[in-house]
Amino acid sequence: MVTKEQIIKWLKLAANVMQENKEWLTQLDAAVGDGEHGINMARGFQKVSSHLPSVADEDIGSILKSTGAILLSAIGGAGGVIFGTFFIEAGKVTSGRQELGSVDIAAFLKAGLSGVIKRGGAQVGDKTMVDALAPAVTAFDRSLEDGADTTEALGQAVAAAQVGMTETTHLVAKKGRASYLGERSIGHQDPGATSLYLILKALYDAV
Amino acid sequence: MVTKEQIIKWLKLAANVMQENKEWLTQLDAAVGDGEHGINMARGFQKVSSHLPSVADEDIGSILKSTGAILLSAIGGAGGVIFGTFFIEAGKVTSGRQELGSVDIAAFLKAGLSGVIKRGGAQVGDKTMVDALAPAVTAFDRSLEDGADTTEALGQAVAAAQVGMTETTHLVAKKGRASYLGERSIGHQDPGATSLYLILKALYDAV
Amino acid sequence: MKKLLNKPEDFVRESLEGVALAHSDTVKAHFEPNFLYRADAPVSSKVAIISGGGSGHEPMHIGFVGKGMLDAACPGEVFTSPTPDQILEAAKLVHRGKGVLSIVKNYSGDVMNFQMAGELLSSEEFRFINVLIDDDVGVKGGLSTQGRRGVGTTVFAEKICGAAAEDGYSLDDLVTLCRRVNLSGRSMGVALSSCTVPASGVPTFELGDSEMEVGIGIHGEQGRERMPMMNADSITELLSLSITEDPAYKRSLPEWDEGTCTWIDRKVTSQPFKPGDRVLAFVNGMGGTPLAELYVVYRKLFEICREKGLEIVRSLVGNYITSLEMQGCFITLLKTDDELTRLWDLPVKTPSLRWGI
Amino acid sequence: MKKLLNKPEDFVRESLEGVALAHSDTVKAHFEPNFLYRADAPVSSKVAIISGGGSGHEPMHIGFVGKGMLDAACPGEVFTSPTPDQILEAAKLVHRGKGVLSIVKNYSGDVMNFQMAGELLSSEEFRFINVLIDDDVGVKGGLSTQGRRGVGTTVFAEKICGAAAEDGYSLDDLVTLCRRVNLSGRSMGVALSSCTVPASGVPTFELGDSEMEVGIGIHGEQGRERMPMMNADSITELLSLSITEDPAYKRSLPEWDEGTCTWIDRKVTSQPFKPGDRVLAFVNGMGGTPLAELYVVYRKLFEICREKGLEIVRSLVGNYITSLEMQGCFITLLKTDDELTRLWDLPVKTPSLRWGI
Ligand SMILES: Nc1ncnc2c1ncn2[C@@H]1O[C@H](COP(=O)(O)OP(=O)(O)O)[C@@H](O)[C@H]1O
Ligand SMILES: Nc1ncnc2c1ncn2[C@@H]1O[C@H](COP(=O)(O)OP(=O)(O)O)[C@@H](O)[C@H]1O
Ligand SMILES: [Mg+2]
Ligand SMILES: [Mg+2]
Ligand SMILES: [Mg+2]
Ligand SMILES: [Mg+2]
Repeated sequence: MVTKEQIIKWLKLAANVMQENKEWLTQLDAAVGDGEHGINMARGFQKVSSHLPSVADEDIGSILKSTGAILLSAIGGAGGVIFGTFFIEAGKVTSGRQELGSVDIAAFLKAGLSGVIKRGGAQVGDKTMVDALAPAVTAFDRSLEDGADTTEALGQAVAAAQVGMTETTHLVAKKGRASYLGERSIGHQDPGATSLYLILKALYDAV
Repeated sequence: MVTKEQIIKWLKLAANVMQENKEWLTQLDAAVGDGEHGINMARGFQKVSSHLPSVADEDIGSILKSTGAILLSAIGGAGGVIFGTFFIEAGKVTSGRQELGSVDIAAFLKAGLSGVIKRGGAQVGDKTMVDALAPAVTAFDRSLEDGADTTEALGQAVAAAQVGMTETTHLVAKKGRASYLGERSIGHQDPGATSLYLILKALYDAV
Repeated sequence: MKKLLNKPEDFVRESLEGVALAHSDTVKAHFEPNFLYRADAPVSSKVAIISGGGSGHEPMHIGFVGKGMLDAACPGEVFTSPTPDQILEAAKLVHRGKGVLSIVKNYSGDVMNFQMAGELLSSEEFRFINVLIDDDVGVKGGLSTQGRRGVGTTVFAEKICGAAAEDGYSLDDLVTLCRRVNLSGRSMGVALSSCTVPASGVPTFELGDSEMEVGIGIHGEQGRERMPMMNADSITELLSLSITEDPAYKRSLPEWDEGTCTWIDRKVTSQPFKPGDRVLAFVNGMGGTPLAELYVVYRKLFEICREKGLEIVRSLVGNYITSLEMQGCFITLLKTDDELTRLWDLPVKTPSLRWGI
Repeated sequence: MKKLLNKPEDFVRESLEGVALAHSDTVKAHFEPNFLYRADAPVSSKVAIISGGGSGHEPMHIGFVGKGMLDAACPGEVFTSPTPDQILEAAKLVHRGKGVLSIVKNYSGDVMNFQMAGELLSSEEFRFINVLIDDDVGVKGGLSTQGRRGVGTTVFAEKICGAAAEDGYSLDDLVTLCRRVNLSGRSMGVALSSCTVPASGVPTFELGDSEMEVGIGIHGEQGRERMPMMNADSITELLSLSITEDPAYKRSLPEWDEGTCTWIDRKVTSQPFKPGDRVLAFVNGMGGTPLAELYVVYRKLFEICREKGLEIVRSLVGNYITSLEMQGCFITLLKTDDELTRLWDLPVKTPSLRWGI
């Protein structure tokens, strides 16, 4: 069971993690993009974090949706829409809930992934955050099937996201700004995939 | 006696010397001015040099006057007017001459100096080319009084110009662009004084 | 980082305030969400035109707000597409029932944010249509990527559609016109230096003293290729030939579908330039390149166009689409005709483009 | 050195060619000697106005040639005053018997070259009068030096006198007007980076990452003082206070004497700014500073002027007087009145300043 307090803890943690990794994420974006991903993500999550007290009484779905809405209007760029969409879609399938079972977590990860794919059209292998998110979703489901509990399954998901994130290094970007670099994008890890990994890791750390 | 051929040799030599010292003069100007003195002087004397064949039949006065006119229209800036005026005035007092005695040289240096002072209003001590030219004129006169011949007197003039040039280093600029720097102009040798020294040195080398 | 700014996080806002103060007869600023709009908005009896994109490209777009061009511009953070709420609020403020044309540069972030704005506006009573600009021939392999980016043609589209809106064109006619302008223009750029995002404080990329980046975008992103530095004529040749020799460019370009409020891919083609074409020529500086150098480029561009049989009928030379303090330039050529040239010539009064008024 | 140029020695000429090609409806170029002049010159029934100075400051002056501003501009080599023959030939080409007003920035090179041109023109049948601009408060100890340099007020003088000439002012009235404009303006500038003269290839000075040069000129010469880098608000305060707190500036300023064809020192005074003054405000970029930063400066300037009781009635923000690719800015304030403001507002059509036409 993941409680609402843990969800709130997650989002606070994510804000800290984004702040701590701001420069790294920005450097990753400078290599293949326009050098502001970390700055924007940190700003967005900072705003989410400072907004949390005012939504503490609401259900998990509302909290996730308002998180998505804040990211959407505070980040901008591809990152803002993609991460905003992830949380909005996750919020939709957790509407009214005060706590989430492992099946709910599976559902919200899946909803987030399919929302992102629908919004951005990226497939696995296009060198985007989808390359970290999709394997995480799969790993989470598989762990549950193997009888793991939520925490264990989240641990597997984070591990898969990390692998996915690392492997973006070897890909040629097909979506997003990095795609303009063509072959030159090889050798650089995708900043969005890195953010996604950090966010999932924060969820694991919070529960 | 300084012959017309020696005057022509002087101007060619001056063109080479300006070309060779282009960067040094420009660096001196960069320190206290706008960093183009050497470039402009080299361009001007280059034009003088390539124009020499067409005036080879004229008298020394005409050659010096046309040298001044070319410098005036090919250099620009303070340097163009100052060095242009020097040669134009020198040309006026040597009009019609095919060779110059030591008294003629004394006259043309003096005419050049007073033309420059009239044009630019700089006094000795203002950190301009006058600080090299004025002592050179005095030294030339004094050497003649002491019984020196033209070559010896020119040698003394060059030596005096060199001292004057070096001493501009310790002066606060009162005229020209360097004057905007105030006290900050101290410690830097004046580019125009340096050019004047090089030009006089070329005359000495040519005779 | 040597910049005239205070806190990096206040840069966009303070710059916007400055524009509004300096041009108070022409534009007003709105904050939270941020946008700049015509001082006399909403202007009745005309379609409203809005645009937007990351900041750091000034004067684009905020310098193009005013009579005869944009009704509003939505600046995002530096190099960051604006957010849906900016676009939404700007559209709502400037429209007057005749609908809104929204000119969007083809970057995934912009495309998605303007799409979301379009979705959100679908419940409003006025029509809202996004049109994409994708003119950057520096992007290769367009089919396997996001496609070409929107660069110099954007200025032409904003001026020409702005004039047409003033001239009474309907929204549908403006959409057709804007798409036509997009299919008529091509651009290509080069960077001689990188730029520094204020909040980051370090140059986005490093470039050696004798290197240049070719086929760059306008966000400090690197180009397709790093090449040895060349002289102005050779650079101009490289850029202009990429444009004039570009074959027919067929692609699936997202077109806005009002019914579903989403982008639908449509096959479109930009025809290549051919002898006899009349063109509008644009030499754009990236922010750190002085005007005198841009004219050296224009001089060579003029010569090349003449050799290719392209007649330059109007020109624009200056820093209009910048990447902060980057050095370098973009060249844009737009095939024109009587209609486009007439619209280009019509009066415009914005902070950064002005004539006839 | 990363520049868009070919051979350094061709830079001025090629840039001039580019301007003439890009704005062929407005200006024409003359070579050997080099100058740019109105395409419709000589314009009858008006006094001709010319100016000139070193190149590397573009758009000044070549970008200001056209209806309502200059009849001709004489660009010297980079940072090098033009030569007498340029000024002479330009004046002869554009005058139409009503005389020529020549606007000269107070640098020893310019002063002497324009003087020689004036001497040479004394045998011509038309009148030729030089007027100096000396508005740079960055120069201290004016009496023991060449005096203050001419910077931002030059743009105001050229626009205002250009409009007045178009409006029918006589040469004598224009001379009075131009001197009055000069006594009404003050400027002060800062450099965040050096610049590189093309023919030299190395930066004129070195500046540390956290340093700036205050009280600079426009030729890449260093300023009075090197200070630690500050934020935009503090820099703006430093520059504007140097201007607004500058006491009455009494000096002997060379005035052109037509009879003797030479400069004669005259005692003149620029009165200090005082609460209630209306001003034209000008934030000028040095070439490498992007527009967005200049607006951040303008924002603070506006605030300071309001606090000081100075009412900004018109403003100009942009890169108008540059030092090649230098980063930094100049601020200029000009006390105005109904006459000056009206003349400022009159139509102008030049490559780089245009409104009303
Ligand atoms: N179409 C897309 N689908 C999914 N993720 C995307 C897409 N486009 C970009 N991204 C992700 O967004 C990241 C870049 O985000 P950010 O730098 O904030 O935006 P921008 O590229 O607009 O500057 C990329 O690293 C990538 O992971
Ligand atoms: N009024 C003056 N009288 C005499 N020499 C002068 C005067 N003004 C400047 N100079 C000389 O000219 C030199 C600078 O020449 P140059 O760099 O070519 O001109 P500018 O200062 O216009 O860039 C100075 O070093 C100085 O020696
Ligand atoms: Mg980015
Ligand atoms: Mg100099
Ligand atoms: Mg971005
Ligand atoms: Mg000079």
